[in-house]
Amino acid sequence: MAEAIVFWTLAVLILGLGIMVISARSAVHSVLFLVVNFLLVAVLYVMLNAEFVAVIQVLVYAGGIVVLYLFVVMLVSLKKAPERYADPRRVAWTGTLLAGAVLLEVVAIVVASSGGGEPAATEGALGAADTPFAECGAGPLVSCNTEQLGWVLYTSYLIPFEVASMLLLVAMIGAIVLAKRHL
Amino acid sequence: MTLEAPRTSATQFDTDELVINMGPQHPSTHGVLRVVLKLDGERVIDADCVIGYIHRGIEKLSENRDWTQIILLTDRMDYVAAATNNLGYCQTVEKLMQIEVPRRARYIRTVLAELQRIASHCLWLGTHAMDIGAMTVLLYAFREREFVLDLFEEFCGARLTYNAMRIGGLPLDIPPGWDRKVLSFCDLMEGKLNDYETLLTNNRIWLKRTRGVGVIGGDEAIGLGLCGPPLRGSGVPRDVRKDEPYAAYDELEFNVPLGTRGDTYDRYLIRMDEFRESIRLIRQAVEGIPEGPIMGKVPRLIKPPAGETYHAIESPKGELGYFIVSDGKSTNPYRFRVRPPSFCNLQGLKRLVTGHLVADVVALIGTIDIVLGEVDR
Amino acid sequence: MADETRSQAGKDGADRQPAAGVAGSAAPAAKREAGKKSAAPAKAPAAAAKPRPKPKPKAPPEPPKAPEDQAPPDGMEIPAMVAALQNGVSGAVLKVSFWVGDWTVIVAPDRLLDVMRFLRDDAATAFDYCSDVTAADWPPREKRFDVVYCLYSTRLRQRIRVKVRVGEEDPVESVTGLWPAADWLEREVFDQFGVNIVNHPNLRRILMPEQWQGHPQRKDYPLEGPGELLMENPQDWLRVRNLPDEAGPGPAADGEIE
Amino acid sequence: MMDTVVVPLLKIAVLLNAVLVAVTFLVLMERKVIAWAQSRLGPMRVGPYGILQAIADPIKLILKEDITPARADKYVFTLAPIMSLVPALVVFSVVPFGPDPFYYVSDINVGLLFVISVTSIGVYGIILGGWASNSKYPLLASLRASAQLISYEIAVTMTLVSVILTTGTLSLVGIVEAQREGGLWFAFVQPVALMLVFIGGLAETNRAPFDLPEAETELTGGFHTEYSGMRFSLFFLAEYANMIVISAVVVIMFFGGWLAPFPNVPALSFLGLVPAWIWFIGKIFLFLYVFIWIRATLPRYRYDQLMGLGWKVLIPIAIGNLVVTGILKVAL
Amino acid sequence: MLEITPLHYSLLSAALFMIGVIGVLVRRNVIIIFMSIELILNAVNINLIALSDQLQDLAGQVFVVFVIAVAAAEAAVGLGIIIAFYRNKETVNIDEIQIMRW
Repeated sequence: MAEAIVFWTLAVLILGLGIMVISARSAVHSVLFLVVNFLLVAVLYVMLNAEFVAVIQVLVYAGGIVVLYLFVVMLVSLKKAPERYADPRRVAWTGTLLAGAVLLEVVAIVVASSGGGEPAATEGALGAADTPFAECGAGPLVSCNTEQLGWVLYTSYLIPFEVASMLLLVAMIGAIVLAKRHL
Repeated sequence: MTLEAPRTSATQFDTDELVINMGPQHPSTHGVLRVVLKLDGERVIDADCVIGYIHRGIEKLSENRDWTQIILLTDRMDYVAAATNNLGYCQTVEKLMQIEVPRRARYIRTVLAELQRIASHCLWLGTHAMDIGAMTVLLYAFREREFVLDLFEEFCGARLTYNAMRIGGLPLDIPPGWDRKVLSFCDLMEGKLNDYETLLTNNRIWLKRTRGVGVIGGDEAIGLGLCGPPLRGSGVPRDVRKDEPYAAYDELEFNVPLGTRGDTYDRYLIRMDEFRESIRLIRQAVEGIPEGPIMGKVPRLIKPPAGETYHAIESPKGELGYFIVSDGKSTNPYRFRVRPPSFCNLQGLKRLVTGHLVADVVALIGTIDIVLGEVDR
Repeated sequence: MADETRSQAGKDGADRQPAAGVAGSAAPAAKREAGKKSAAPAKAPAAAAKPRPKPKPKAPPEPPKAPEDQAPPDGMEIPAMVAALQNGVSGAVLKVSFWVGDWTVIVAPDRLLDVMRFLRDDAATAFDYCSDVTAADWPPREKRFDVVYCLYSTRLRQRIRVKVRVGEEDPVESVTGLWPAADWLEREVFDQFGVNIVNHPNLRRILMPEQWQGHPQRKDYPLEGPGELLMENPQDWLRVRNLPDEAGPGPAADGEIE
Repeated sequence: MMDTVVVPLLKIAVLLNAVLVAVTFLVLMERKVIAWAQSRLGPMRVGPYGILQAIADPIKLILKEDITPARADKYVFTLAPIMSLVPALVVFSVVPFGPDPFYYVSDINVGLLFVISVTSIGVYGIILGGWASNSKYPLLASLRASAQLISYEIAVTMTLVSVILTTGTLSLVGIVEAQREGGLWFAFVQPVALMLVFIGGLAETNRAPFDLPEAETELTGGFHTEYSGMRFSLFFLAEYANMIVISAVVVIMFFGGWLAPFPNVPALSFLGLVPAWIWFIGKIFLFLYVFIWIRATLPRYRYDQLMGLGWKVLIPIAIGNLVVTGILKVAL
Repeated sequence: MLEITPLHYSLLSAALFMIGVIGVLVRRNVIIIFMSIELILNAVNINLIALSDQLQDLAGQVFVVFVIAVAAAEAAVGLGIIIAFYRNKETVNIDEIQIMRW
């Protein structure tokens, strides 16, 4: 019951804010809606027992990436007002129709694939059981999501993890090179 | 010397860079100075000073006042160093009239001028440190400045605009016991100077903010017409007290502190040394005040013969010059011109700030030590 | 944008002037407006009502004469710097003067730059420091302005004054190229006197607002008056104030106001 | 129902009030301490020794006219102070004032990450406040502020990771418990980390000598130049609440939170007679005093020097500290 | 309606995805388009987390961590490109960013 209330409230807010993000006239307002959207998504993660990801969502997305967006929006509109869009309706229909088609497709896939399936009760291939933190799930309040995630991240997904770090390094260098005025 | 004035049209800024107005209402422009800064990011590309906000026409006014009344107009120029303004003016008229000032008056004038230098430097130190963010120094420096003002109050009854001198001497003799108070103030001030230096001189942040900021070489400083501590900070041994001695300076011993690098830190160190030299001068002068009259032989009606002269003294800000023309007939000067040191030093601001960051602009406005009352007159 | 704020500053400057001038509080702003439109006869009652401190026609007051620029007393040795100048730039020095210890050379305006360059560069003069540039106004004289340059040598510790006599329209070469210090000082001379300084890199008003009319330090400029009138047209203000004379602007207008 | 809703709500209410009152008195404390440092008396008129100034100030701010500049973005202009204050207050929900669950609102297993992430949201208030004012100085200040906060956040977070390495938990309660079990405050185990976190904390709260976003002598007040009245006071509250947060984090991470000094030295056990929460608050105020003391003493860094310090000094040291901690952890 | 199943999360995710797609297709401000892409990534993340919860498999959360890392990289480089472009062309309109050199 409580979960339903929270979910529906969040769902409505997330979707509403999403619409505001793409429809706001001022880019700064868009960014603001995006931040709130991300924070609410983080709440959704907490509901789904993913505390660590929720905190990372806030820390990296809301506290880092979106600040970057805001920074750029302000830099860009520093000298000139954000440009107006010549005629948004010109392709709006096409875009919306396309997006609707995508939605239909996704919904169809989702409904079709989850139609018969009960929630899989089987342990995942990399479930909590084979970690040394098996005792973690004991307390209701203190879950050991973070430890488990860390364990999985540094064992099974070590190579992707390293690749991701390389990606970040390359992106950092690339961003510096791009943004630097004189090389 | 191949100094050419930089040719830029300061009013026509490109739209590409950010142009900001610093002042006339800004906490660190020391009054109603307006600096139009052209910024590239945070770096200053060009600066243009707009002055005149408190132009009161003191020169014009003085040409319509009689010779004695002008003394109190000079108070209003550099209002944090009124006594040196008085001194410069009175000496110029004395030079024009060839009046011999009694030795006692000259000694007392020296004491007053040096006390004034301490008061003015206190104000400079406080505001300069405040601009860079060290706000405690401001309160400390103002506390000591109050002592100087107390001394002036006891001498002439006023604390800011003293009207402390007369053509030919002094209006009044020093009150009894005043000299001892001055000496004890000197002792106190020496200790307080160490306090200031503890807070600033070796402070890493202070060094970072002042070293290498606003560097200007000796030749360039001369060409730009800088005077006073900004000129000496660049290593130019120019001090009117030494070069063209007036009052009792030729009978007293003192050093002229010189900088080597010509940056903000050197100018700071020089002024700190000048505090000490002033204390030394005051000690000598107070000890040596001779007995005698305090007024020279001045005619009842002051009317200098027709002629003109330029006379400069070393005010706390730099070379304060008076160019006075008398037509020999009227009881007011025909032409009264002040060469204000702040005005000439402020001219160098553009050269100093170009290439530095916005944060350095306030440090540099502080380091040249301007008083807008004198710039605008 | 700079200009806009500048004009704002100008208005402030006008407000600062004591508005209660001669006509007193009785003269409303509307009348001043009328006076500004140079409707001179219409202004007669207002001006007549004003008690005049002194009757004017006390014979034209004798215009002040510039001091004679006393020559050095006989037998006085001409210092090396002046001698060098006389030899170095022959014919440019019109007169050498000595008064209360100061040496002054009066120079032909068209040779000013040569003289200044010599004074700066020659070893015997070496005037590397430009202390001051100023002027004095002697209205009835044909060449009404004395432009005065106070030079100092930081190496030889000597001073000299250079003076040129110019009329209102005569060009005076800027010495900013020799001493950057002269930049603002010359601007002030231009602002306050209206001396026609040429080849200055940035000749604008400096102390007065940009749109100010007239040059306050001239002797025929009124000492006081309503700021807004003074700013726009001081001559009109003079005319209003001296209605009975209607002699037009002139040096007579000054002097007795105090 | 009682335990899950009412009690936490009561705790939150008490905590919020306590923090806000503490902030007003912190302002008074700052004025007094700085006044003493500058040989002045500070506020003396309202109440005995000016103590009631803490109440007079908020009243004044609330009663003042709340001006919105004509060309400002009104919604964002109003939102910005709120976005600045709320994160600062939310952080207190995980701060443990004592060992029992009675002393904290919640103890979540990612407590430290929560603190870091929520404080990182606070930067929005500053950026948006500067942007919405539609004025040059606040805009410059807010650009400075965002760059400064993000840069120092990196250093602080990296440093905190090395502390987490020693504790093995992200829970704030767990971190304090680890210090009790170890018998040694982490200030002695991780002195470098303490310095880094404290310096970074100064920078993140925009306190002197890193108060560039609001450097009044350069930027005429910084991002809140155009603010007045209640909205200004929200920024004000946020700044001081953030000071308390940083002090609390430093105390929890390095000074044993609510623990009495040297908890395992029997000779000092009498110190345990003092209630735990008093130790905690006392330590917080000690650090607040240091914050104020530094403000009264030091000049201000320049912007490029500040960024240089953050990127070229603090972050390398933080990484080095992390590496050394990791090596020691594995080796021992 | 009252029982929240993973299907609900998936539908929410799909709707958010669609909003993001609309943003990408309709808006012309490059920065807004980037933000729409972030919305799309978030939609995917919601799905991943929901399924991770349903399947009791941490792989979903691991993927979200990677997605966030990639999003950070994308934002850094993408915004760097925008800044570089804006500096040269003074525009952030996608319609004007069609030439390959400037």
